[in-house]
Amino acid sequence: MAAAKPKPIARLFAGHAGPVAVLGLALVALWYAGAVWLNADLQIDAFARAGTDWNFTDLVAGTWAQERPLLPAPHQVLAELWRTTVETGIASKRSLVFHGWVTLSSTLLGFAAGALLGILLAVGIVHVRVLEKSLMPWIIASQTIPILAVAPMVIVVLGAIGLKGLVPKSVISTYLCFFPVAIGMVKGLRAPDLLQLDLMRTYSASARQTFFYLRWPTSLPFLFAGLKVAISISLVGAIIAELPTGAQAGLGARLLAGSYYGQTIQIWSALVAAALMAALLVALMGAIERQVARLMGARS
Amino acid sequence: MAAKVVDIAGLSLTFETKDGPVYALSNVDLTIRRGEFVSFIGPSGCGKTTLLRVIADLEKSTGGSIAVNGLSPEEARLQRAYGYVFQAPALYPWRNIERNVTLPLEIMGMPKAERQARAKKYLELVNLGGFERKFPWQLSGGMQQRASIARALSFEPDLLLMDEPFGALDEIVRDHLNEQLLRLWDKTEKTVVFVTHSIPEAVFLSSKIVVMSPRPGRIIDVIETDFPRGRGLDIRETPEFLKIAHRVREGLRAGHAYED
Amino acid sequence: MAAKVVDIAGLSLTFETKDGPVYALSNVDLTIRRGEFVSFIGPSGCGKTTLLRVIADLEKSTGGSIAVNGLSPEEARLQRAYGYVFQAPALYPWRNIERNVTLPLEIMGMPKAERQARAKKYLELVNLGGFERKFPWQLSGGMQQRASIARALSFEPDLLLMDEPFGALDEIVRDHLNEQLLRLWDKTEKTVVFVTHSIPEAVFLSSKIVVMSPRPGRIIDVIETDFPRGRGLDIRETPEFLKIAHRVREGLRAGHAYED
Amino acid sequence: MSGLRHALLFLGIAGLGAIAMLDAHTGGEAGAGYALSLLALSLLGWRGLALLANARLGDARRQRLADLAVPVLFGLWIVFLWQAVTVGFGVPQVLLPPPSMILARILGSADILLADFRQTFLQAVLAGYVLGCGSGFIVALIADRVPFLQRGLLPLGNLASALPIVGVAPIMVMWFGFDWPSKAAVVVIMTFFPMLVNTVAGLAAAGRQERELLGTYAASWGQSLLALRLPAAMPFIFNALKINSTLALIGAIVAEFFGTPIVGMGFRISTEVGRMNLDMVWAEIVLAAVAGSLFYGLVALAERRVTFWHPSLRQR
Amino acid sequence: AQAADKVTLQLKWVTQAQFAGYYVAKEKGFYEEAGLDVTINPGGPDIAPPQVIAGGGADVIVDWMPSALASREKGVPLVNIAQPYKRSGMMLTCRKETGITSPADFPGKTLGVWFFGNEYPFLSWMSKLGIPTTGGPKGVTVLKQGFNVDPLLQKQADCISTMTYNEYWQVIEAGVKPEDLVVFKYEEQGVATLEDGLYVLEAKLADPKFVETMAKFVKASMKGWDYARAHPDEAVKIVLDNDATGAQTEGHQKTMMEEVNKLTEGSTGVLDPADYERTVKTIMTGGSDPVITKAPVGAWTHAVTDKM
Ligand SMILES: Nc1ncnc2c1ncn2[C@@H]1O[C@H](COP(=O)(O)OP(=O)(O)OP(=O)(O)O)[C@@H](O)[C@H]1O
Ligand SMILES: Nc1ncnc2c1ncn2[C@@H]1O[C@H](COP(=O)(O)OP(=O)(O)OP(=O)(O)O)[C@@H](O)[C@H]1O
Ligand SMILES: Cc1ncc(C[n+]2csc(CCO)c2C)c(N)n1
Ligand SMILES: [Mg+2]
Ligand SMILES: [Mg+2]
Repeated sequence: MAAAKPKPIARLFAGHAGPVAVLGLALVALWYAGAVWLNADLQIDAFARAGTDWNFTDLVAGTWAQERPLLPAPHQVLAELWRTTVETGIASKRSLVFHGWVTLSSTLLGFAAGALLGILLAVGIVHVRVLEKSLMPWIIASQTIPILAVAPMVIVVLGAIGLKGLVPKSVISTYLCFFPVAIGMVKGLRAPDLLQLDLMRTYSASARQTFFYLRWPTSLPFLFAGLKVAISISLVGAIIAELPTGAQAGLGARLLAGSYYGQTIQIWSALVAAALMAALLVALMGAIERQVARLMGARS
Repeated sequence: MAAKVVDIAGLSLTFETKDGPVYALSNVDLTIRRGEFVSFIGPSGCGKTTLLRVIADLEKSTGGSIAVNGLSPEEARLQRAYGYVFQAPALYPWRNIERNVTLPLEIMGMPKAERQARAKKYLELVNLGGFERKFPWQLSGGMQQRASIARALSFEPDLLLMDEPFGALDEIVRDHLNEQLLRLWDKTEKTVVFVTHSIPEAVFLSSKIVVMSPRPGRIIDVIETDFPRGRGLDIRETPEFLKIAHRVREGLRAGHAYED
Repeated sequence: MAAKVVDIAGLSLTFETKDGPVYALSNVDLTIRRGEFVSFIGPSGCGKTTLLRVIADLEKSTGGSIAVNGLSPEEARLQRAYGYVFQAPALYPWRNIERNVTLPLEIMGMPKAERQARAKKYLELVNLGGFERKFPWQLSGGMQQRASIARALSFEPDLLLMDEPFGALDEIVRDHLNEQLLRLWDKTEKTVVFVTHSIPEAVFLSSKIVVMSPRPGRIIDVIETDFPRGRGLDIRETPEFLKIAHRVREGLRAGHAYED
Repeated sequence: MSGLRHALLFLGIAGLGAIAMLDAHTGGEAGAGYALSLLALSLLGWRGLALLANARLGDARRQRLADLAVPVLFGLWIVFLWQAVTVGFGVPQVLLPPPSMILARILGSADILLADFRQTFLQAVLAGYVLGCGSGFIVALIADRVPFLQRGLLPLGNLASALPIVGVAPIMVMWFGFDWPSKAAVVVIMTFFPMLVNTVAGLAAAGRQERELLGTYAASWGQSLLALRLPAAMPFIFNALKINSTLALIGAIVAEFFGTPIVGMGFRISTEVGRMNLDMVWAEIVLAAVAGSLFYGLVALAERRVTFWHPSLRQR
Repeated sequence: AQAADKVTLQLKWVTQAQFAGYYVAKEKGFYEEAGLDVTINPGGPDIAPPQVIAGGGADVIVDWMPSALASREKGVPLVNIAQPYKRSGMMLTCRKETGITSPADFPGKTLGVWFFGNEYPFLSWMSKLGIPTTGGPKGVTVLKQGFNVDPLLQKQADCISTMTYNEYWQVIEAGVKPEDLVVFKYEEQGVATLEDGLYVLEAKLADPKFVETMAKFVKASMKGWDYARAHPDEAVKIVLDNDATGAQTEGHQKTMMEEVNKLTEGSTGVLDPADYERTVKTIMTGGSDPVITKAPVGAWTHAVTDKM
């Protein structure tokens, strides 16, 4: 490709920073507009109740400054985030960092267990016929069980055998996130070329060797696609699991409490925090994926 | 007489496809003894690869019998009786060339230092010294093919099954490798089964040439040659050589459908 | 004089790899005129494929200049100036053979009936009539290669770039396809650029033979031949033919590293 | 075929044992002997299943039957264990009702189940699934088409990946009302990301030479998409479709916890848990599992048709 | 000293002033004084306390009586051992502009109701009024109300369920004036049912040791409630300290404390059998689909409160 030095601005846009910034700004603009749109009715009501005269500027300003807006404006969320992260000690129960960490720890534990379980199941399914035939349909069925319905029972049962705190929540995450990994890995472990499998046969390689030398490397693109989905689902699972454990701490508890008391700004700041966390986790998986690909001699 | 390495009788293989069966092999009889160098030659699609794959237990015959080293092909495969060179290079893209060549050695549990020595030896044999650290996509087509040959040679099997190993190589390299292969065969009493499209190559290398014909795939001629074991490339000008080459060509032509 | 189809001057291409640069092409000068049949021949890894890929705009040169039909390679490619046969078949596994062959025609927007007629014509030319409904993995290596040739011929480009198209074919089919290709070239005033490893094939087909040498890849000899356009396979016995073949062989040998 | 005979023998014994155990009502006071015999029967059954799964029957129709029998028998076995354990050890039915009770409830409340199914599955799940998968797919295509967006959109797409249901569902109820559209919106958010990620990975999966081939035809972006990159991406896309088929169901049901009209599978589940009608809860769960499995099966069937060429479907 | 007896209490909902008495008793050391080591588990939207106690996750739970009696009929033998809440705080809150002035105006309207076992009082009321809950012009359209008051603010419902001590004030805090609202208290409609009571499993009451422990527990808890009534500000602070989500606001909890204190006022913890009978009567008039089908036996006991 042409090696001419791009201009600084062009260079900015050739990387990730520029496009993300532009689209991010567009998103924020859209969000502000949405806030006006959604909050206008209530604002007009409020003006009417207060009996004040208002013009469009007042309306806009009003919709961006409500205490319980339908959709809080970005700066309100940002202020709340700032207040609950930077201005609050991280050990405090009012700190979003504290709650974020509670959620993150069960996300990561659940994800690690889920990824492992998913991989193990896929390995079993690919290698053992009876597992494939008997287990697969039930794994699928298991995923259609509405988690929030059984979660309380799971928590009660696990609590009765002495498991409390982090583990039950992670179990829920694990349950949700092993599935994309398993599905992707089953496909991936079966993705090697027939010729490449034949080569292994000619060496009379054991199933274990075929697995490590061939199936595993071939499955990596599928694995990483699965892991990216899994880690975000794991986060969702961790948040869901915070409800039946008494919603004591974590982003889920924040969301619930915010929702219960109609504090939309709090909901949105927890939402934004969760989304940022997810994006970071997914980006991290992406970075690991690229690194692995580089080590495996992928063509850039 | 030397032991039978491959013993095939009445072998047939039919592929079932959506639009009817394909008769890839039909009633094939063939015996290959220890120390022989056997070439399969025949028109494209006549079943050479299929026959080689049946010997290697990569394909199951649908009729007749086959024994490899007196065992079923599967047992022979499990004993790692042979090395196989595929028609396509089949290198693993995530391994560099050296590690592609040492793959079978790793699987067979050879220590690392020895593996690397082997890789070096055979990569040099196929003129790929210096390319150890490259990945397959950084190699030309012919270089990839040579890497896959080095991979099959590296674990020094007694029986070599090679499917058009030199198809993608130029004449000079090909001659060079022909000589190397012959020397190897000579020195080590290996048995080689070799698929080729080149009549001179078949005649030069083989102690037995099997001419095949398509639809259904079958053997139409088996030619035994008796050139001295230590032969050089120069025998290619002898009348004996040309006579055999002519017979092969006639067989091939007979196997072809077209009249022009 | 006929128009220049390919005009290359001082061309070089270096691949940057982790362990240092690979000089795949170095200071290559070459002119190919309309109606010429040019063969590239040279040792494995000398840059034949790379040169062909540069012409086809699949690789960007790192130095020198190149024009195709007076345009940049990219513009020429966008005008669908050429048909390309890869060294490997590159068939799409989800399309059957007929639909693989009609792929370029679909993309160029040819009506269906016409496409199928074309596919039929060229599949028959490469002796694959009757295999239209098969999928690539149901074909032998040589058959796949022929399907990919039919695919490149099907849209009848003025410039044909072919990378060892006949490598996986037996002598008889090869001779047959050589003749067909020559006839096509003859009738239609096509320009053909052709990579081969076979010296007789190069001499028989070409109006110009380009002999290359590796490390760095460069041109060491360009041989013009003047056999009559309507030549038959029998010219291969003429002294003229043997003389040129000899010159090519000498060039090749010079390009090789080994002394044995 | 002695494998098959042995399999049937093992399964037969296990089956008879199971029936005998169901007959022996222990009334919640079962002891170690009961547990041991359950274990022994399970091992027997597993062995029989393993033999059956590996049995190679010459006849294609009988083979298909055997293939089908394995998961069904396995399932029956689970149900048996469930029944034996809940009845035998007297598990309180508010924790886990026995299958017999659930079955009775399914038969007794078919009309309610049907209404809930319509509300949740036929409306929220299907609409949300189509829109969510569709939008994930389209965004992936847009990102692929416009490199600028690719670099900007994907990181922002990641943001949407874990918008937690718990937070989103109430907001969707706020925006789209109580009825199914708000549930569909939740499903859209949940299914969007798996499709985005997999489509992006899939579009990158086409081989280099295959791409170059289209380059030589100067194929447009759309043409190479249709001719090469989408077919090559299909195994990935189907992965997403499969994952989403179960995610969508979970999403719709969970979303109903946060405000609905008084119909729907999620509504029923949350309400009946509060009323201690666990048999009804499990009846809904069974309904969800059956519907979800069928949905998944349909997607898997389509996958077989579309990606018949993929090595994973040609192996063995 | 003897090791403290462990007691686990499962609340019906998240940590808030609704449960101030228990938190106060814990923080002020009333439980400790009584030789108890009490763990308080907050509830949440999908925690059913009867299920928790049946699964062995708690020794004693806070529940509403209709839900507890329904669970009893479903095989969880719950017994009321004490009743800290004397009065019901449930009401239906409507926007005035909908034109609703009395229950006679309900037909054709959309009403938000809490489910998850909290719907029984509402269903009894409607059946008493003879209004079907299946929608249509003659009936009311019922929505399963979420956790908050949005449906009313956004006019998705004409009326919603509120508690005197909580949701009603959320509506007010959202800027709606009291005069824009019409409220129907269940107490005033004659369909009041007993709310937050303490329940245990029947079988455990056979153990005198357990009864004794519970007696100590109820006594200490009632001391906590008395303290909360006497020092509402301090009680609110204790509740806020115990709220692990950090989401509660002081203002709202203060209001809640005041309102809750009105409901617990005058209760010694001893269940008034007359209140019990009234509750049973209310929920048994459930028309075609009554909450419980037969009058429960042994669903309450004074055994514990007698020992205090
Ligand atoms: N998996 C398959 N399914 C169906 N038919 C097949 C399959 N593999 C090979 N065939 C058919 O079997 C015949 C023999 O194929 P084979 O690969 O053995 O030919 P070959 O002699 O090696 O040809 P070539 O020289 O072109 O490699 C061909 O007609 C081919 O189409
Ligand atoms: N992508 C790449 N990266 C690095 N090196 C490359 C790459 N492609 C080719 N090369 C190197 O460039 C040189 C020329 O390769 P090329 O494929 O053009 O050879 P060739 O003449 O076609 O050989 P063959 O006859 O074996 O096909 C080789 O040394 C090869 O290793
Ligand atoms: C899912 C669910 N929804 C509503 C309630 C109703 N509820 C019962 S007690 C209480 C606290 C009073 O403010 C509330 C809101 C519930 N328990 N669970
Ligand atoms: Mg072949
Ligand atoms: Mg090449």
